[in-house]
Amino acid sequence: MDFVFTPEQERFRAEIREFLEKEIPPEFRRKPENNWIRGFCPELSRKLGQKGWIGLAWPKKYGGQEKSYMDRLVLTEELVCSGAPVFSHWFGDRQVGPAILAHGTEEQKQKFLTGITRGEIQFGVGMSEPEAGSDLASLQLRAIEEGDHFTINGQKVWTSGIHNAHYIYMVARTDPDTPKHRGISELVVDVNLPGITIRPLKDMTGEYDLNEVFFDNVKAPLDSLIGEKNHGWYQIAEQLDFERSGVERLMSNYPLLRDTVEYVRKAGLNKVDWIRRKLAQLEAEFEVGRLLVYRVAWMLSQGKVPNYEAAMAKGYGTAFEQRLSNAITQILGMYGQIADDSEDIPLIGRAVSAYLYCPAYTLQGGTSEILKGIVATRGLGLPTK
Amino acid sequence: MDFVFTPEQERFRAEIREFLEKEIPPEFRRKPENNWIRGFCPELSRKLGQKGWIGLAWPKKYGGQEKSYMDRLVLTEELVCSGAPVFSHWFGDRQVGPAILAHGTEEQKQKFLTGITRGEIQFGVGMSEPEAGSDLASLQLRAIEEGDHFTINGQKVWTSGIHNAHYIYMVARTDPDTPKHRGISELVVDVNLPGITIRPLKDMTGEYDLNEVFFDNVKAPLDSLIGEKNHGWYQIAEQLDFERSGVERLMSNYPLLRDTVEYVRKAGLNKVDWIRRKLAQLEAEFEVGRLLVYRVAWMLSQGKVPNYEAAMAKGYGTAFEQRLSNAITQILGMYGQIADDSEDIPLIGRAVSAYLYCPAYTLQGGTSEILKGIVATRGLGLPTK
Amino acid sequence: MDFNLNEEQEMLRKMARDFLTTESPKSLVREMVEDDKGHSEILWQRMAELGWMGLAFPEEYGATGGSFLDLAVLLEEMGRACLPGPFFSSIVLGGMTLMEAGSEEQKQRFLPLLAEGKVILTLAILEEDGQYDPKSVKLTANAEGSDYVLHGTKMFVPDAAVADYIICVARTGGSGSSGITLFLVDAKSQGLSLSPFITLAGDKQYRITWDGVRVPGENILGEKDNGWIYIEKVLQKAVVGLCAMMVGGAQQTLEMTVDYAKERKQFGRPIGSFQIIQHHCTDMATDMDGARFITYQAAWKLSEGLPCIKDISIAKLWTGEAFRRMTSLAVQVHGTLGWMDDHDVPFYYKRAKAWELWLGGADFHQDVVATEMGL
Amino acid sequence: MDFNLNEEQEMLRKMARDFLTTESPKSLVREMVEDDKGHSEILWQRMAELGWMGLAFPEEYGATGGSFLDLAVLLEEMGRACLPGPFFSSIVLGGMTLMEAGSEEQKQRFLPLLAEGKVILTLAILEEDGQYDPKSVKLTANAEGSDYVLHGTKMFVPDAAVADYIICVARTGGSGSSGITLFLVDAKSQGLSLSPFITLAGDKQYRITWDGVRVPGENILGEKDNGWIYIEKVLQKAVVGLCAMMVGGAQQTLEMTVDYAKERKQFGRPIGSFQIIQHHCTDMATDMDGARFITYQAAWKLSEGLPCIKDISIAKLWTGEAFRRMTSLAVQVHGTLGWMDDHDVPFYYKRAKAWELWLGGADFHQDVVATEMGL
Repeated sequence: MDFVFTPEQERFRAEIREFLEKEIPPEFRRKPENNWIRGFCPELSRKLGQKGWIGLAWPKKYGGQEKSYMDRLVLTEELVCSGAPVFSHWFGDRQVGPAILAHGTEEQKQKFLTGITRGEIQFGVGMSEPEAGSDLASLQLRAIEEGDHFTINGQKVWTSGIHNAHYIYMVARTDPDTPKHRGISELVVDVNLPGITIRPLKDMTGEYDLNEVFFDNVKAPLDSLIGEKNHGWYQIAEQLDFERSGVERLMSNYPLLRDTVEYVRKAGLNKVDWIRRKLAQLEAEFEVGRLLVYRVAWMLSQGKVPNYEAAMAKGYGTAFEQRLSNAITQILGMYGQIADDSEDIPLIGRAVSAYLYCPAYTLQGGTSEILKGIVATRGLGLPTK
Repeated sequence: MDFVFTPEQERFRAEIREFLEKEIPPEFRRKPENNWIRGFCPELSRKLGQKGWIGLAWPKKYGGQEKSYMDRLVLTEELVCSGAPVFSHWFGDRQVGPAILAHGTEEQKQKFLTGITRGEIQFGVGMSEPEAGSDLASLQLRAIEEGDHFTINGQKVWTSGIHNAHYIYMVARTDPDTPKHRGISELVVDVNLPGITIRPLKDMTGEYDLNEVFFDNVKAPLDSLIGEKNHGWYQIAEQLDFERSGVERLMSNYPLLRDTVEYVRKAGLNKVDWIRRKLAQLEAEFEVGRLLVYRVAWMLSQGKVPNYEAAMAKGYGTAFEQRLSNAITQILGMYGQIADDSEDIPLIGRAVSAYLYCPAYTLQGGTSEILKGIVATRGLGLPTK
Repeated sequence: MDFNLNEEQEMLRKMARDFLTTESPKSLVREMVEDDKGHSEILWQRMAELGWMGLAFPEEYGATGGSFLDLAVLLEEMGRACLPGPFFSSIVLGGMTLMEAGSEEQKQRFLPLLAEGKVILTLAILEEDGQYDPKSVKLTANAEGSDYVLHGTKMFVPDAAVADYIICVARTGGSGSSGITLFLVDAKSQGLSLSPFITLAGDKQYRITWDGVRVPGENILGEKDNGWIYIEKVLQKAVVGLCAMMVGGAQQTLEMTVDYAKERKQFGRPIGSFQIIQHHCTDMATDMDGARFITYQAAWKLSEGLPCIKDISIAKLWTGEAFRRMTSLAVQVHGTLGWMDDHDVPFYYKRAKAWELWLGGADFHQDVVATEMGL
Repeated sequence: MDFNLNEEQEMLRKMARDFLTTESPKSLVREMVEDDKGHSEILWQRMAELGWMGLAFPEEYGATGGSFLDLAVLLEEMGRACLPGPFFSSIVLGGMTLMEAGSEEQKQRFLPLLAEGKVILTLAILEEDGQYDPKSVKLTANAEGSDYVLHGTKMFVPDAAVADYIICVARTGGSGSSGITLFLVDAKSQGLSLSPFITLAGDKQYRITWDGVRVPGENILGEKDNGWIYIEKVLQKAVVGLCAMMVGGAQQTLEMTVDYAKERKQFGRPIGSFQIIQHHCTDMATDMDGARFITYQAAWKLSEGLPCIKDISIAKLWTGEAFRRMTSLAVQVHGTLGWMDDHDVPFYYKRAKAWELWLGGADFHQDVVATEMGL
């Protein structure tokens, strides 16, 4: 048993901090929350790529460092907590890369993994469709093999990260005639192909993170396929675990918690009993969540595949983030409903942003309802009927 | 709109209080919580019967007063909150009487309702069976019509109030060959008939409220049947609403809350911020629950049949009672785990008793899970599949 | 005991719902969020014509003479519609203060204009610390001849940019609740400057700097130095009025969510047939009924002049939390669709949080309840 | 980072689980609840033979020299088994105090006996107000010659009726944390009288009246007037030890409940296939994993001598609430069956509540965490 990082890992952490201290552009420092998914800064991604800090655990021949997933945890923790704008490589590093590493051809690995580790390729992720949300397997978008290409028709929705992306990593129905789970494939498609239309969607924070993507007779080469055709449903489970297991599911608002504690202390509110207790309780809940997240990274570092553990960590972490932003608006009182980015406003409106963003956490990457079912059936062995 | 009782109702309340002040035997005053279901005192029931305070809303010809259900609410509120030991007539007054009033023959009404209003007949209630809990309709106990009697074989469990009872009000399968909801009947059976064996069951409070009841070729006369044969499933829904809708679902521990506030004040704990807030929050939750309960009584008084409203009130009230007893043990700290009935112990161990009793609330009379489904489907019209 | 509104109130509710459905659709709400002042004069005048502004003021001031409960019914529908504009500021905060504190002459002069919608009021209570505490009133009003000169800053003043008059809670001496005086100030007075906040829910609130604003002594409302007692009474009504708005918003949130759960299919069946979605909806419905009754109880007691300080704080405590919980579940049941700006759910999600914090959050009202319990 | 126990610890766990399954079945637990003293000497001696009493004391005292983490593994299994008797009182509360405060001579004399199970200790800290606060220590110890005479009352002293010695936290002067001295008192001393409490969980706690109990000065443990610093350290270990017991109890609660949900059928299918039962079980499993890791982290840090005051309070805060929540859900999933006295669930339901309150409830530990956060 051991609950601290190794001295090497602590040195690595210090190195990352020092780097980020210098390299995060000032405009991203003011509001560090959610910058892993909102902060678009390809320059920083390229610099991180030069440091070897993308695809850290991947084989060296694709630009990785063959470091452990615990080292990667240290890295992602620092990136998320510092508010580094790393969105342009996040999906590639977190889930698309691992998916290609697991199921891609050597050629795909050379092309994509190398591009990801250099910080040069950005991916959008196309899962949901209007009629296929929690019930992803009912997806209808078709990619039909015709000669030397797939012809893609249909629509994705809530597509994240697509508007600056080079490729969309997606699931599509490649065999419409077999039962729903069995005709699905993973594809990586160039977003600049003719016939792809992207329509940004404004969410309640006022930002445009998500999109609709329409495919109208898009012709994508056959090597867009990742892994085995019609086997995508079984391939993506692992990719989803990667999507769910990261520190960002718990720590997107960690800077806000840290700075609220600081604000409370400076404003002399630290002796207000209910504020003390609320913050202490949040701290306790955060620490528990941290261990649930660390457990997943530790399993990966041991070569084990997280299963229900990733679902549990995401379910817990995202619920915590909602309690956190709710509690902080309450601590701020009337200032908790003021969004001005002004030094006159405690925490410059960050609590409002957090409160508006947080409903998305328990929806994206698997709703909490779906995740609890995964823990119950995969983790605890409860029957499905 | 009107949220106070009428002057007549307030006079009625005062009259009840004065009566109870005199008539509740001292041994029941010390620990008033749950006396509606634990306090067995046929003398008090008879005295209440003499006052006309059992079957208050029933027709005068059966000993009732034809008062409104709001008057009955005033009465039950005072009985529950004063800790009156009224168990020996509670089931008769609350649910068995209304069931007989709705579906019984004139003869049955004369016999049972008159006996109930006099405080002379006590009922046990036999619903659950070992394999039929939430899924009550799968009950297996059989009452087969044979000539001039039903022959009853089978077992009930968690049977409440049977050990001092004269009759058991129960549901039985009278037609084993039709689908499960359609072969069920309501019966009222003399518990002294040969072949009935009662085995008391000790619960985690150390008391013996519940029982197993075994029926071995019990021959009950045909007039044991209430209402239409094989129609029991449809008859009991209303009876269950009566079972669920009472103030006792919210106020069983009201005396404990009231006395905790008093204790906190006397002990000088009223300036401890978290204790103040916890009690204020409980008070707020109590007041909300009170209105959910009052709404049901008000509907009854308007001749409306509560439906999801009773399920909602019970679900809310019983969850509140659990939060209440939990919170009070926390306020008492180390004394919250001491059960001594001693004046040296704050609240003489009542918080421990409440904490041990409270898990039963969200199980008996319909689990919270079942009740939430009733609100969703009957109340909100959500589909069952 | 009677849980029903009376027939006139039911008619008022129906009329208000019909009117607001057509006249204050979500497209207008959205437009008013984007708008600088958040106020539609056309809508305002139409509401005035319906007699809504004067609904709860006495007939002798050219108004309708309805009860506070009638007003609460109307506010509930306004909350359901997310009505933009200064109704709450002008009629509840401003008008009720005028009613409580104004002299007969002041009432004669202003209430008819208010009831016709020709004058808009607002009320400036809070300062930097954002607390509803008389000790927090630091803005000074110093006598100069028969005038008073006001110096200081007021925060979170709603709809001040469209108000003709601002009732300013100022310190004329002492400390705590004594030494506070209310001034009816012409919003165009020299030395008075507004700076808008960006708010969570898109309503309009302002920081107002008072830099030597001169106010005639005759513009004092109520007894000098004794102004806080009026504010206490106005806050009671305002809190209940806000609860009524929350009840309306909550009802709409519940209905939208249940409707969606019936329609939306996943895994080949309506999501409302899944047990956990049913439980989410039941939890929402329970919060809803609790919020409605606890709010009605407070509104009715206020209307009847019965003591109800504890009831009011319980109403705010419960309704604020309940509405917020409901809107969180509403997004969850709607999925990402409910998180999108062009959906109606966010209107309620945002208002629920703002209104939970307005006029005292849970911490404030828990403390009132505890005190009323004798703790 | 490593979430696993080492091989020896896994062996210890397995051995402990096997032993306790057969030697401390629920029938014995039940018997000990009914028993006056709640102590089985046979079981005690068998555990001593296994070396459990001396597991975490240094080898030079005839013990095994294991780590605190090893002890936590054992305590976890004891919690799972609801082990009756004075192990926690004697070894954790008493033994750890002796280790922290005792002189070399005292340790030489008592630790071997403790490790052999031949002497049973307990620790008397709390008084009337039930608070773990040095200010609450009012029992006086006045010097008379080389002796001290103790007057006062100690509350909630665990297993005092089977203890050979009681370590008494007494006031020898001053106030607050200075002026507190620890005395190792022969439980048969004159003037010392016990009166048992009836406890929620059926464990044995006593009110002890000290009516002029004479204790030789040589029986002082540690520095005179400076005793609270030892108690602080012992409480840290005791809190983590108690958390480990809760983790064991919680694990058994989860397993029982999941097993039952798989077996029990209603509506023609296992209840564990219903979505809400699945969610109940998932909530329990999440509480479980959280409790386990947060407790292990604190135990490991304590074992390694790393600073961990905040970690310890977080562990107690979380684990106390988590175990209690889990036992409530366990009853709910089991239905009325789980409320019955002859079922195993009530053992855990009762212990969860008691242990949540022991050694500081949420209020106490929230305050520690806040202070450690710099609040």
